Amino acid sequence: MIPLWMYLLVAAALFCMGAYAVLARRNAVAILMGVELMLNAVNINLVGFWRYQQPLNMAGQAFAAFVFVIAAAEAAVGLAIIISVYRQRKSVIPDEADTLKG
Amino acid sequence: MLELNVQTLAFFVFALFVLGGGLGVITTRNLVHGTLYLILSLFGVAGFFVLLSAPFLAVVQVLVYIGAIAILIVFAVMLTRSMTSLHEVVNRQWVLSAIVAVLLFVMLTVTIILPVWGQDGSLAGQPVSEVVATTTDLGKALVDGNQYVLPFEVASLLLTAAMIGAIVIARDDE
Amino acid sequence: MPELECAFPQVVNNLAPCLAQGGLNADLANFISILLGVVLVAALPLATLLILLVVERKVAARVQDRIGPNRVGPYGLLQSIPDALKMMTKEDITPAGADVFIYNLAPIIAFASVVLLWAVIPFTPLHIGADLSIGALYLIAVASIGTVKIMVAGWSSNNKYALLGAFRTIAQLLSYEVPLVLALLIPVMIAGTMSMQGLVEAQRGMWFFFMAPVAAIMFFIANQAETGRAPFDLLEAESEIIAGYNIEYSGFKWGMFMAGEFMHAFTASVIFAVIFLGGWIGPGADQLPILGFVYLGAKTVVVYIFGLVLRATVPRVRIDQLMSFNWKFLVPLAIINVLVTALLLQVVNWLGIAPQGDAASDLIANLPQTVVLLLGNLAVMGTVSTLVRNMGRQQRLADEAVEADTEVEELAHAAAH
Amino acid sequence: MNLNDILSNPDLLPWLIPVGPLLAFFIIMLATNRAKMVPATSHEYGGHHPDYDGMKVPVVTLQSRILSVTVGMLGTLTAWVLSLITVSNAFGAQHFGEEVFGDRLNWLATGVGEFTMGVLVDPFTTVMLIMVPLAVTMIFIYSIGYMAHDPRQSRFFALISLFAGAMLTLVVADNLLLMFVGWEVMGLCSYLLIGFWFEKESAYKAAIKAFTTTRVADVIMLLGIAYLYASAGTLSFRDILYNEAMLEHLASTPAIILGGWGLSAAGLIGVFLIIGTIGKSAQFPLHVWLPDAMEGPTPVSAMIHAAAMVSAGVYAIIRMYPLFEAGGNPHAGEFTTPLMLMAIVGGFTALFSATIAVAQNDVKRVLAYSTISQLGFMMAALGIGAYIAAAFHLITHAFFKALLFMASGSVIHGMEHGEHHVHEHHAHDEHDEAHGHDDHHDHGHHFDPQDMMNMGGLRKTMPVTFWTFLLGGLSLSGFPLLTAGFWSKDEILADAWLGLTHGYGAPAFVFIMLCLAAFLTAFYTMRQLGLTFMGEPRTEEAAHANLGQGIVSFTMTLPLIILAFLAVVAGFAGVHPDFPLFGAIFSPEYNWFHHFVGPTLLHEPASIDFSIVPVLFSFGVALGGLGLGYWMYWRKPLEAGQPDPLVSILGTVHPVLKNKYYLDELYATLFIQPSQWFSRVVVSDFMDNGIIDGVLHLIARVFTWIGDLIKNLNVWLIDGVGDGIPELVAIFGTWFRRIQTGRIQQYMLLVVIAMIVIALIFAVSSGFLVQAAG
Repeated sequence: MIPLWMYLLVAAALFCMGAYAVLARRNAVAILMGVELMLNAVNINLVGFWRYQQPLNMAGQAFAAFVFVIAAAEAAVGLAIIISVYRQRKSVIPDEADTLKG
Repeated sequence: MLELNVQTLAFFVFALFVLGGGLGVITTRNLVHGTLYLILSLFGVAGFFVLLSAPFLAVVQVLVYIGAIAILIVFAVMLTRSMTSLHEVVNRQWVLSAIVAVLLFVMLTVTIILPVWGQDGSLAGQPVSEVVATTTDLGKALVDGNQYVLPFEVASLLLTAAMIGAIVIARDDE
Repeated sequence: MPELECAFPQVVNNLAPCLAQGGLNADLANFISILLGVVLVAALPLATLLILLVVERKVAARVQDRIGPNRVGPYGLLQSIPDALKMMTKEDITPAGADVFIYNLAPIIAFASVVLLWAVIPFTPLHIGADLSIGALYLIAVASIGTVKIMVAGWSSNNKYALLGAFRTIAQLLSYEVPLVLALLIPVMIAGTMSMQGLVEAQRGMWFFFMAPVAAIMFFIANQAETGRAPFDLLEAESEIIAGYNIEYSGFKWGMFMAGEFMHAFTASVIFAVIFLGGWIGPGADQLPILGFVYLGAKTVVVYIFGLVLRATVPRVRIDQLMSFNWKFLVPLAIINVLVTALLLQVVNWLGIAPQGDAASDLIANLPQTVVLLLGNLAVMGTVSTLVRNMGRQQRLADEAVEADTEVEELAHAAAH
Repeated sequence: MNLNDILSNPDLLPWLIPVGPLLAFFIIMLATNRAKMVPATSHEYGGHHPDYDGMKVPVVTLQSRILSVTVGMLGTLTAWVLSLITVSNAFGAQHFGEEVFGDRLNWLATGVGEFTMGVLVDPFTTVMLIMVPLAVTMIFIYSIGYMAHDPRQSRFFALISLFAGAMLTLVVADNLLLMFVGWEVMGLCSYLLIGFWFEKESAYKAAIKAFTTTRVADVIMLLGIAYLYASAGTLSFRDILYNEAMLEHLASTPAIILGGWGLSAAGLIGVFLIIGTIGKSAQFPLHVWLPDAMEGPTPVSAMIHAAAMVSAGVYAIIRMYPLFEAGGNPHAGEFTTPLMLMAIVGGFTALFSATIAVAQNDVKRVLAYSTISQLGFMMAALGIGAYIAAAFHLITHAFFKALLFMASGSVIHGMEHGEHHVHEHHAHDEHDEAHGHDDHHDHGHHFDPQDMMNMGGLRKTMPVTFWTFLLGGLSLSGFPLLTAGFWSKDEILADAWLGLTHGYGAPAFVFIMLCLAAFLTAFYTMRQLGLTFMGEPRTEEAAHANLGQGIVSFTMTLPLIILAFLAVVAGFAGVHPDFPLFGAIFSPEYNWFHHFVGPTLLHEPASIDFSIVPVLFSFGVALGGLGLGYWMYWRKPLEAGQPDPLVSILGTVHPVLKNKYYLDELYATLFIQPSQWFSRVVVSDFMDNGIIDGVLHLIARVFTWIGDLIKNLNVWLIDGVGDGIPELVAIFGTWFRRIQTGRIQQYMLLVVIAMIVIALIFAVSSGFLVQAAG
């Protein structure tokens, strides 16, 4: 039986990769992908904990389901924004959209 | 600790998918490849769900992520086509981000995962019970009055709102 | 462990123990037996593929009052072999600038996704690839992978038209996935389970086709759209933009695509048979599992032939008509259907006329529930058709009025000069 | 308790005596003092005063003149009538010495007991009540005429009524404090009246001089009263003077000051009271104000020098006599310190002022000095124990001195009348110089109506004034047998002679001084009569000087006649029974005055047996002085412009005498300059400017410094902080702005970094890491 920490380890790695993608990638869509990765990492953790800690209590799975919903909604809205930004500024590089610069 | 059986083998394969996909997403220059790597990674995660005996989630993962979100991302990539073939992949602060990411990983593992659930961690020793709730339990939980019906309804509302919002934003009103 | 009789007929059922007994590592033995099972299941669609080629061309010809291929083999039955050979021998061109890796990946995904479908199809009460508790959902999930292959193909071939074609196909697939899922939801609601075997078992009493005819029709239409056949096959329609997303593929890669498509159509009809026509249910199926194969095959062939006939006769549907048909007609109908069925099921339960426990399998017990559901569906169909007709007449009247006005104007105009 | 109850009850009647004039004062002051505004130059306003550059000046209306005069007269007449009633009651009462009329009121609650005030009428008071109201009424009648044309006549009458009221309260007072109240009010009235013509600079300077000198003496007197009250516990005369034990107690206790040298408490109190009297009755050191007091209108001078003011001082001593005598017996030769003081001061003053009087040319000033010397007589008499003689001389002196003053007043009035007459005559034939017509009161003008050198030969034009003036003069100089002055002076000399025969030093000194003084008195009286009335008028004004006819002359001459009669008759009340001829006629069994006034003291003073020697002495002295005077001034009266023969005789001494031994200058240098210097240098410069201003300036500077400090603090602290904070925020803001680069990913990076740091801190803090590592 695979111990829990292995899952957690993989999830953590995935999470950090996603974080790196979010922090480092120049393309907005790449950032969104990074976010997706992070969400998946969370899901792994949720299900992992559900399976190894409380298999009978449906909290883990229910939350995983909600994470799906959130991810979907977030991806949709995020991409819509990116597209509209692109259409207006002809660029998806977040650094260039720095009108909020102080 | 690990006897070589199908399950561990599958675990490592899926782990490979997940991490490989992740690395791919991070490093590829061409975003479409990035998307495919993402899909690969998502498959890996679906595999994990199967390993963790959550079949419904695995299938939903495939259906939702790969079927819908990946496609959506590919759409986005293609719509912002001119940008995809950029050479510069990372922005100025990538070195710092890399360090931070690694530091985060190390910290997470060292402070939380290992001590708590690690080999001789405080919560490690618990026996893994065979009895596992099935999909029907999940179904019931989602609609049961005193379990998760409210978040379920809210989530559906959120989803609707997000969809409508996305459509309005993305619509190219001539 | 007692010495197992590893003679031929028994070995099939308990191969792994025999192998283990034979000194092989238990896991390894187990692994091998599973592997064999998977190979068998995978081989089945490939085999049928060959037959399909011929059958399809024959049926299409017959519909168009012509003979069809009869040169190769008796009555042209071996036509599929020269086709296959042709595919393999054709030159395999990779377009310049194409994204080589994913360009080659696309056909593989195309073929793989269809084969995956067969994993959950129950041939006989005993023989099934993997009786997943979420079999139906698995079907849909794998179907959605199909969209990925199109996207990948369209994008990697570095061809604007291919990309554009891919976009349109994906739009179609994604939008028809919604009614597909909702249609599939109804049998699952009636059966109470998502596993394929469970669905089939639930149909012992009465086929779902008769309980939920509306759902069945919708499922069939959605599948036709999913597989890109019949009225919705504008993907690689001749009159449309070249050959859709697989324009740049040639040779065996193109073959793979075509094979995938044919198989997907056949699989769709198999699934229809399983879910709505009772799958392996038939007299004596329990006693003799093999009979299950026969029944399933027969039902599938009926559905498939109907599909072919439909393909040959119904005119092609434009992309916007296709989309509006789906979103303005099919999806609302599906939702209403789901609501009505759920309501009726509750009513049935409430009335207490639902088939109880073991009685669920005999025909008579199911009759009242069937009647109620049937009536519900008929009512839904009736109202919807009247609505459509009214809208249609109003639209027509409006058009005529417009034409009358224009005529008057022209007369006036003419009179003026 | 209505009016007729009071009138019928002799004890309560004295309360009303002073009320008449006081009430008159208030009525005149508050009601009848209406004035109309008149331009300063109008003839109605009269003579020499600054022209008030066109301002209008108030002149009392005719109607208010009449009203105020009548009210004044009514006041004094009621006082006079009431005192006559009291006197008749007194004469009617038996043993009038022991029982006396008196009434008391609880006036002030002084913690321990009630401080009582009240009225007291004993034999001596009765005699005073005979003299004072009479004299005051005469002066009132006289001043009607004298002040007829004065623009502020009603004010004058108000003030002299107040003066009369104060004198009467002093007389009827039963305790020292009420007497002192009367004393002070009289001081005030003297100030106001002397300075009545306040436009004349010399007038108001004299008023100030009078007031300050009397005040100096009054302060010391008040000390004495306070000490008496402290030691005796009460101030009422009967309790102290009629109480043997009290006197014994006072005499025995040593005084707080100089007690060591045998000065008893009674002695010290006596000294203080005497100093008060010296000031009031103008004895030697403090007499300088009296001659200057002549600046006031003549009735005032009369009132001050004769009837009231000065006699009040002597009255106080006579009233308090037992206190001075306590611890010693003058007849037996033991003289207590107060008595010694009185004898010396009195004797010296008598001679000293007589010498000055001889060299004066101003008619009123001569009389002023004669008053001082006569008071010296009384003081000396008291000093040697001649209690009754002093009292008798006080009464007689009041009569003839009032007469003399009023006569001199009418002489001056006549001279002014003459001056007017001469002036109109001049105005016709020559134009008047710039500074308007001369005023008949003006003193510094080229013509001085009061200077005897401008008079001469007035007996023809003013016969009544001459004869009354002559009678008064003779009475003053003690013309033997006929005049009252002789009898009272003789009594004093008799007493002095008795003491001399017993070989006591003080009486001998007094006898010699008094004889010399009497001689000089007689001489300057004759000089005065000679210069004013004898010979031919030395100036034109003198030629025309007359009182004219009508109401003015009548009101002025009537009092003169009455007083002249009294100046002669009053003497016969105190003739010694053994006196060769007159004793039998006027005092068959006892000397009436001695018999009547004696009982006021606890032990009645024994009447001394008659001896002819002092009589002869007084005969010689009086006739000698008169003869010398006749020889020098009557035989060949001075012609116009002829200097006074005395000047040549006295040679260098004359100017000394004329300038009053330069005492005024002495006092000026001794007291006035130093005090002015003191006030200027010490008080104003040092105290006022130096200290007070200094302190104030210091405070001001300190506060301005504090103000600056606060301002700087304000600027530095508050502004600094006030501005500092926004700057800080601005800096902080700019620094923060750098962070907000607008690049989302940078934000996210920072967030993650922060998260890690916090997690690290948490881990480290909870020792987690260590455990994990371990």
